[in-house]
Amino acid sequence: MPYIANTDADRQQMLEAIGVKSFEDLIRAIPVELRVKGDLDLDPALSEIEITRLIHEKTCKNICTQAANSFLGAGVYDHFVPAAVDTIISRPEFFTAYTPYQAEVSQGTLQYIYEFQTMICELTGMEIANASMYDGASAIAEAILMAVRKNRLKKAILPESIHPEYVKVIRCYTEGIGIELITAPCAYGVIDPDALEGLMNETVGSVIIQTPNFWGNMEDVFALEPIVHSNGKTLLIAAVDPISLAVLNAPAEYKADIVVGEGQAMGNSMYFGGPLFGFFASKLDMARQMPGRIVGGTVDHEGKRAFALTLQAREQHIRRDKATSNICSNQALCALAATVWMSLMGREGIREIAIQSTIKAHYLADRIKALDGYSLAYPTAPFFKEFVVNTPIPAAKIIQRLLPRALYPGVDMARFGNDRQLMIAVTEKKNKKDMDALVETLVEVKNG
Amino acid sequence: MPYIANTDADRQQMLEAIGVKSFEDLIRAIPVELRVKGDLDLDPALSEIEITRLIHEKTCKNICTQAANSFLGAGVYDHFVPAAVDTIISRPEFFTAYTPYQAEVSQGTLQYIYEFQTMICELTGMEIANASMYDGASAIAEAILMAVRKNRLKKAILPESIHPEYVKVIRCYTEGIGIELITAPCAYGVIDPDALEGLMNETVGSVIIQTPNFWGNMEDVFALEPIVHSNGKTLLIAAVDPISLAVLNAPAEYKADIVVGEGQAMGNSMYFGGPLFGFFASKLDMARQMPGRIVGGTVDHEGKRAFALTLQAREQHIRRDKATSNICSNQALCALAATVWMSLMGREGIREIAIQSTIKAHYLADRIKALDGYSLAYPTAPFFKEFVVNTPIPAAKIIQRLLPRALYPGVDMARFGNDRQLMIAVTEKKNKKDMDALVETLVEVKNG
Amino acid sequence: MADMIFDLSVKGRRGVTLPKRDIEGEIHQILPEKFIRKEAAELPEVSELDVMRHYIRLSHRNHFIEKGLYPLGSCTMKYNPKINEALVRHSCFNNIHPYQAIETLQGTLEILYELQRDLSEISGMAQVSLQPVAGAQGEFAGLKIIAAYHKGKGYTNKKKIILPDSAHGTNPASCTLAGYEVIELPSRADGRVDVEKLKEVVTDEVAGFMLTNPNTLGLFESQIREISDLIHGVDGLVYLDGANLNALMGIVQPGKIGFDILHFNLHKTFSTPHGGGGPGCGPVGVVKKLVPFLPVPLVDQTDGEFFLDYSHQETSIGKVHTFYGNYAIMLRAYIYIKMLGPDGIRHITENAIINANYLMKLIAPYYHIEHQEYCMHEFVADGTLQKKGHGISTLDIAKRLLDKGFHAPTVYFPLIINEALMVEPTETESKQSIDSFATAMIEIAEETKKDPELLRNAPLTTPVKRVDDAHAVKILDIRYPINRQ
Amino acid sequence: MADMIFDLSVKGRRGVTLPKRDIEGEIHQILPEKFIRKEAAELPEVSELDVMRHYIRLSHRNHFIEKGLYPLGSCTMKYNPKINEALVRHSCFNNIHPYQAIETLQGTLEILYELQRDLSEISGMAQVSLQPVAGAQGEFAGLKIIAAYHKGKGYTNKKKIILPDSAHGTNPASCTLAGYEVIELPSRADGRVDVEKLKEVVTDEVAGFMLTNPNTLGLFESQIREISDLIHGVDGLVYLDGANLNALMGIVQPGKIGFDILHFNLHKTFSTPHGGGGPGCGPVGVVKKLVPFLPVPLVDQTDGEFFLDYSHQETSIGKVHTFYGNYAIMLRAYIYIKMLGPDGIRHITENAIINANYLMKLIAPYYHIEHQEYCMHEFVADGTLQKKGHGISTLDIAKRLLDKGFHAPTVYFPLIINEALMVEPTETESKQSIDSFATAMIEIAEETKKDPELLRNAPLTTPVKRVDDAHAVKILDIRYPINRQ
Ligand SMILES: Cc1ncc(COP(=O)(O)O)c(C=O)c1O
Ligand SMILES: Cc1ncc(COP(=O)(O)O)c(C=O)c1O
Repeated sequence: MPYIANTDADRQQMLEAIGVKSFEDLIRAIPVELRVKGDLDLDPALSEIEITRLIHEKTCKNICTQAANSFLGAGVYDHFVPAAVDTIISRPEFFTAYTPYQAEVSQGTLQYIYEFQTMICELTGMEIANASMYDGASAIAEAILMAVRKNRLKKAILPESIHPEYVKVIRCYTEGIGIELITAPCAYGVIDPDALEGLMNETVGSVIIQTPNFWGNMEDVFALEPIVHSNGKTLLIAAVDPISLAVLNAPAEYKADIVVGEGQAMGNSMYFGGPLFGFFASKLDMARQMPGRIVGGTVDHEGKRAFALTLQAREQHIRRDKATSNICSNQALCALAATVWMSLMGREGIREIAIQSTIKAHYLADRIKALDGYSLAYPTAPFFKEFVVNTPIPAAKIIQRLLPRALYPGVDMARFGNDRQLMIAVTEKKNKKDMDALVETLVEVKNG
Repeated sequence: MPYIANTDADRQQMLEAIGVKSFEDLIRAIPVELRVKGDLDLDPALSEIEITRLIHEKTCKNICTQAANSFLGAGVYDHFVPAAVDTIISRPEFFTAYTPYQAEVSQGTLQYIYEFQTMICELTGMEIANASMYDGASAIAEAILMAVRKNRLKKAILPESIHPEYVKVIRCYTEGIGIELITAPCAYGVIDPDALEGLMNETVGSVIIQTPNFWGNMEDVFALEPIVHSNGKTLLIAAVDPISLAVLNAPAEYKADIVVGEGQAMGNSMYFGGPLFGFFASKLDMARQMPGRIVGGTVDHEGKRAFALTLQAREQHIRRDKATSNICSNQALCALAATVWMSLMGREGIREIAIQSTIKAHYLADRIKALDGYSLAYPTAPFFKEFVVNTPIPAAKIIQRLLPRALYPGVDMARFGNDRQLMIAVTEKKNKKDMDALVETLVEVKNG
Repeated sequence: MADMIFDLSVKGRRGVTLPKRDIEGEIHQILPEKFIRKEAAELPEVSELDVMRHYIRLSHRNHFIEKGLYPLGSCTMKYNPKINEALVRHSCFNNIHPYQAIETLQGTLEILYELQRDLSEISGMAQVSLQPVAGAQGEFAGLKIIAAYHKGKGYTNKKKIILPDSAHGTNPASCTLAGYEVIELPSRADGRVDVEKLKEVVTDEVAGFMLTNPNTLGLFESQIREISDLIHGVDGLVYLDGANLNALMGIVQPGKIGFDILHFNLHKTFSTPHGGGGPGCGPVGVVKKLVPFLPVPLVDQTDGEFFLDYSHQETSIGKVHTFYGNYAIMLRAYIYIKMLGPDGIRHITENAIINANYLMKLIAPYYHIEHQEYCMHEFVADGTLQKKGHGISTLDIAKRLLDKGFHAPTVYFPLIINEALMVEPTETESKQSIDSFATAMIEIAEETKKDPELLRNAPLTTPVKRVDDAHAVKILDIRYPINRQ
Repeated sequence: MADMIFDLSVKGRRGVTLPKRDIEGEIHQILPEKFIRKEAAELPEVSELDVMRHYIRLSHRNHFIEKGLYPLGSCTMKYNPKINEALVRHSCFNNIHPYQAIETLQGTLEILYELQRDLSEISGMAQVSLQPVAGAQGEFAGLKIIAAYHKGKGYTNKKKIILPDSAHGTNPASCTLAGYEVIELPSRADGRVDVEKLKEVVTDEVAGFMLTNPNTLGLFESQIREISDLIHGVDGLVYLDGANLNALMGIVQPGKIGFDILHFNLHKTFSTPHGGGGPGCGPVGVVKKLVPFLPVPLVDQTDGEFFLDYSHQETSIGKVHTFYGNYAIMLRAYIYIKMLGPDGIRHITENAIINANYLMKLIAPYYHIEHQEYCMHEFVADGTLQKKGHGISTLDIAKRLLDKGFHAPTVYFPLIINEALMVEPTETESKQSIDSFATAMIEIAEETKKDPELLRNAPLTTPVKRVDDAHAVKILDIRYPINRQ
């Protein structure tokens, strides 16, 4: 049997030592009528040789983005992951450990989380960050809940420009617990400041601004922030692409109170959208309201610097139904990948990644909007690395026609209600040839 | 620049500290006229993103054996390598270390070599083994040279049944230093004992017996050994497939003096035939004549068990032109892979691998020989996991016709002088379906 | 020696090379100036070698499964097969995007379809959603399903969930998150649900009951039928916290014995790595009548063509994850199940249970064990003897174990056992390894008597000595003070 | 704690699962009984987890590049890029067989073709054979080429190879293996070839001259033209031991300055991992007139179709490897060269040289350095001051360095320097890392004076204390005494 160490002889000896005749004696507490009759209906066991072949067959039924020319984004991005990241995260020392409950034998994990927290603070300009959330979507939801804990105001404003999948998750997290979600309308691909102003009042606990927003556009945070903060109570929750922070404002610059976001793009492969991981940062005054694990510096009994989980009194294993969140297992290894990634990129590398993504995205947008029949959906909105294009034929048709060429031109916005739009993401991994190939085929398919 | 740590500022500081103005000052010893003018004619540098794409393109121009149904062998075998092997050998702790010169910080490497030596002794029945040779071919060559050191007899008998590529290497190693290689003829796919007897005399230093031999057949070692040892001087060098040793005689059983072989099949991927690694074992009385590194148990200054390189006085760095070999870097990481592999397989696993390979090979041979137009080339010789088949049309044609189906039916023996023979290897990785597919297509192609 | 990655930073040093730009452009020309960050984020400037050295050095400061036994009760720290790691890294798994055309994802969808099916079979449930990314999120999703079910039936008063006082902290926390009030039920003397007390608290307001089975004491809740009948009597639903499924697989199908909903922890039962705290995967399975409420999408097929099925969108609780959950973790569980087959699955359970009972037997003479009966895959001993006799706490015992090369058991949980030591050896440990862990535990019991100071000072051989948790809270040093350039 | 993998063995335990047999059969029926092994080989019977624990534990007992500076002179212990490791593990590289049809190998052959070309360009040679698997085998192949060349020209008396007394041990050993007699030439006071003395020994019997350049003292042999003219004067050939190519790339093309043959060490200069002792790769490059003698096959192409070229089979020295050499290592070197490009290649050299000179400068006040001039990529200091003054040997110094987290330099080589400490920092180390190594060296120089006992007892912090080599030879314990079942 795979992965079972004991031999029949071992088992026999152990049963004898326990003082029973057979395994059945050990499970007397399970009434016989509750037990499975016969075998489970599962495929027969495969050896390592056989599973390798089976998996090979399955992989042949996928066409991955390495073999394709892909412009898919919408929350999961194909940014560059140096091989060195996997060298670290594939070390059993990291990936087979669990939550660093015993600090003395978990300093490796504790320290990288501390470094991760530091880097997230550095990117966002915030004062405290936790050790990761499940994903960007649940991080926003938890931010709304934290805002409620902070100001007791159970209303949150969600603009239309937030990722629709995030909104689904946020709804699931906030429904049925008395939290009211109000949708703020957008105009020209960004939040309509007048409309927002109209919705604002003293009962609004938080306003979520995703920037770059779902469509890739940058919200005018400097115009919006005063509206949000006008009553002195409402909290501004910024949801950001961490890569954008290399060149775009740190949310602290526009006085965000809580900053969250999807971290996948930093060092984690796409993996069909999971694992992702959320980062979560805020001002220090909310430290005791934060969800999730937090690592702090401390000393050992000899006064040597050490790290430990801290502020655990917030957490479910201590506070139970009063905890700030139910989160226990988080996405630690993804945070490690991000930490290693940020270290490898460094101050300049992450900027270069952000800059190349921007420059290339704008080149492509410029070329596409010059094509007959195509136009930018939001021509007035500044965007970062992703943009929406109006298409002359349904986007689904374009996608289908480009399939045989393994060209994935972007996300079909039919998913989100507009069947003649494609959302196109560009990362530093794309080169001019890739983009020109897309442009050419867009022309062709329109006519074909 | 990739992999260069120093910044321009670092370099400037360092040059200043050294006391020179520029790098050029440091290479004054190189006459200007000897220096390269201009740039080397190499492709411009690629970033990690770009090289990944380039390599992806190259891999698409290969068709690997995972995507094919391959019966290729002839010295490199597609035996099962558990993933756990790579988990170990890809640890920087092992793969970025060098020869364990400083024993105190190389106990990991030293101990696995000691374990490797032990396992090789166990498989072969020999008393001492070294830490690896370049490959099976050069191991035979070195064995011949060791025999010469031992008995001063400069004649070696090489039967026709030895891998022709090995023979080329052996020739290269033994030519021009007064060693005479005598070819012993074969009959029915194995060494002709009468012919060997005819060649034997007191001037013969060694006889090499490869078993299973190049064609996969088992030499009748019990009949041959007395002939070799008849004069009391000639040494018997056995060249063996280590996997075969799980079920076939340990060479000690037939009184081999030196045992060598190709180790790739144990835990090393095929990699187009390299790296391979040779193992090399003998009786203890030849310990001081052995080529290559040897690890021994010892103690540290506190009496604690430790390991160290031993018998170094044989080696080139001490004995220079009097050394037992010129080998310095060897194939240590391949030996580690083999050690981990042997540990994972264990006593029973390696037997099962050998048994499945044998049973399956015989099934396939039985089916093929029943086909019209096909026959076994050596119907009377017992074989292990590989056999030669006479084909009704040139083997090259069969191979070409099966290419579009990604079926690699075996090695075209035209390489070795017979264009109507295929040599077919079977490992435990093949299943009945794979083999039946080969049988069916052999019928088809004959007619097509 | 520089300790923090930030300490290694040298202005201008680079850890990666990026492509030369093949498009002209200047960020300041492209983006409005006001959006451009004023001060760069001071990420460390280090070489690839620096990064490798730093994080490999950190890695050497961790305990991990391949270092030694990791008997963290409730966490099922079993061996994580290396073939899983190798196979999931295939480009056709890690380089696929969630919005690719379905035609380019058939391999992936087929795997997910089979995994849904296999987990359904193992649990005896009608259907499984793979979406929740952790056990706690599975609980949350499960509770939302309860709410959706009751809402669908028009209830407005079902505001309470009952759970035993031995429950894991995530259970009550998830209840709160889902908008439920928690009724904590004191356990019976034998460590199980007190069915009589339960009767007293079951009212029309009760939406459901959350139970871990075997419970966190490692004991099978034999009266599950009575319990579920009671709950079902008020149209409540019974939720199984499946953290302890390693004790049931192949022996009990929870969906067939009264449970309506359960979550799996693939990172426990199905051997996927814990990752230093995650990512995990917490699929939620339900009986037939609850299938319409599962998160969207599920994976379905027609004639061998696989697709993401959103057809129950209207009744569904919606989504708990941006996309489809932790796919990379699902892959590992898939491989694991395929390699085990029905016999292997049952074998896992048997060996987990034998190992736990054997270990319990070995240490029983030295440690108090409140519930003296055969355990399932784990058991709870405690340090009360040591505490009373010598002032040695369970924490001291735990720390001393670290010195002996083992991880400590889960400590001080479940809360209903004083000085709890919750031990789960798992089936991947051998008799010999359990023997040596028991030896260490016994040595510690001896040391408690002979040299209690040794324990109070433990650990002595770890990268740092005993860490001061309270100090961490006091100083709240949660980020490194980076030097700004 | 069990120390040897054999100690963990338990009868019947298995580390892998294998397919169930789908073909009937019994080995005893298939194979003649006499060929069947009588007693099983007692390989350990352990679980996969046992194996992982054991070898990971061993791994933690090694020094390696990612642990700290590894200044092993002559070995070029530079950082081994992780992208190389990732890319070579592609199934289309590691699962290809040397006898596959050429049509299924075009990617591989194209890479090898380009690598031959790139190495030719870097070395200034006409062609390169990638076949030799190590530097020493490259030497051997090179010497065989010399022999073949002379044989082709009808010489029968060319039996001698000259090499300096500073040469690496493999050089004379390879000469012997190739059937040559060695003339060892004493070096001049400045550490270089004594051209005057060379003239004295150059006769018609001389087949060639083997030189390392920069030589093993880290000094460039400036008179290489004079040397090669002398050797060429008797139709001898000049061989470059390319171990030190890290000092020349982009600055000097050996094939253009008088060398006829060289070997590369891809595992030094081209960043492929040393693997704990190998596998390496030692391609051999030659000038035009020697191309016909290169090992078979080379890789060639016509119209973009690549093939293995055996066309010079008749003149070739034949083969030194069963197939085509250490392909997996070549792949890494290929990737490395492609990522560097012409500028990068030169940059490597420059930084290697600057690092070495900087380090030499830092430690020069504390250690004797025989040859007081700028070095190339490495330099040789020595422990004679410490020896004379305090009886501290170079071995003591080396061992003490281990305590400080560094590997030791190459010691007692080259043989012409007493108490030699041969130091090669490589370009992948930063100024900061060199500073800390220098600090350690300086501390040791201080300790030599203040606490020599400390050095004699060093190392103190390593997994084992100073190892007794002599004892290893005495007891000759070279295999573990396995318990037979
Ligand atoms: C009994 C029990 N329930 C729930 C959980 C929560 O699971 P997760 O950490 O995956 O959220 C755990 C995990 O420790 C547990 O042990
Ligand atoms: C100068 C010199 N020549 C030759 C060699 C031999 O190279 P290899 O170990 O690859 O056989 C070495 C390796 O240490 C060396 O330093």
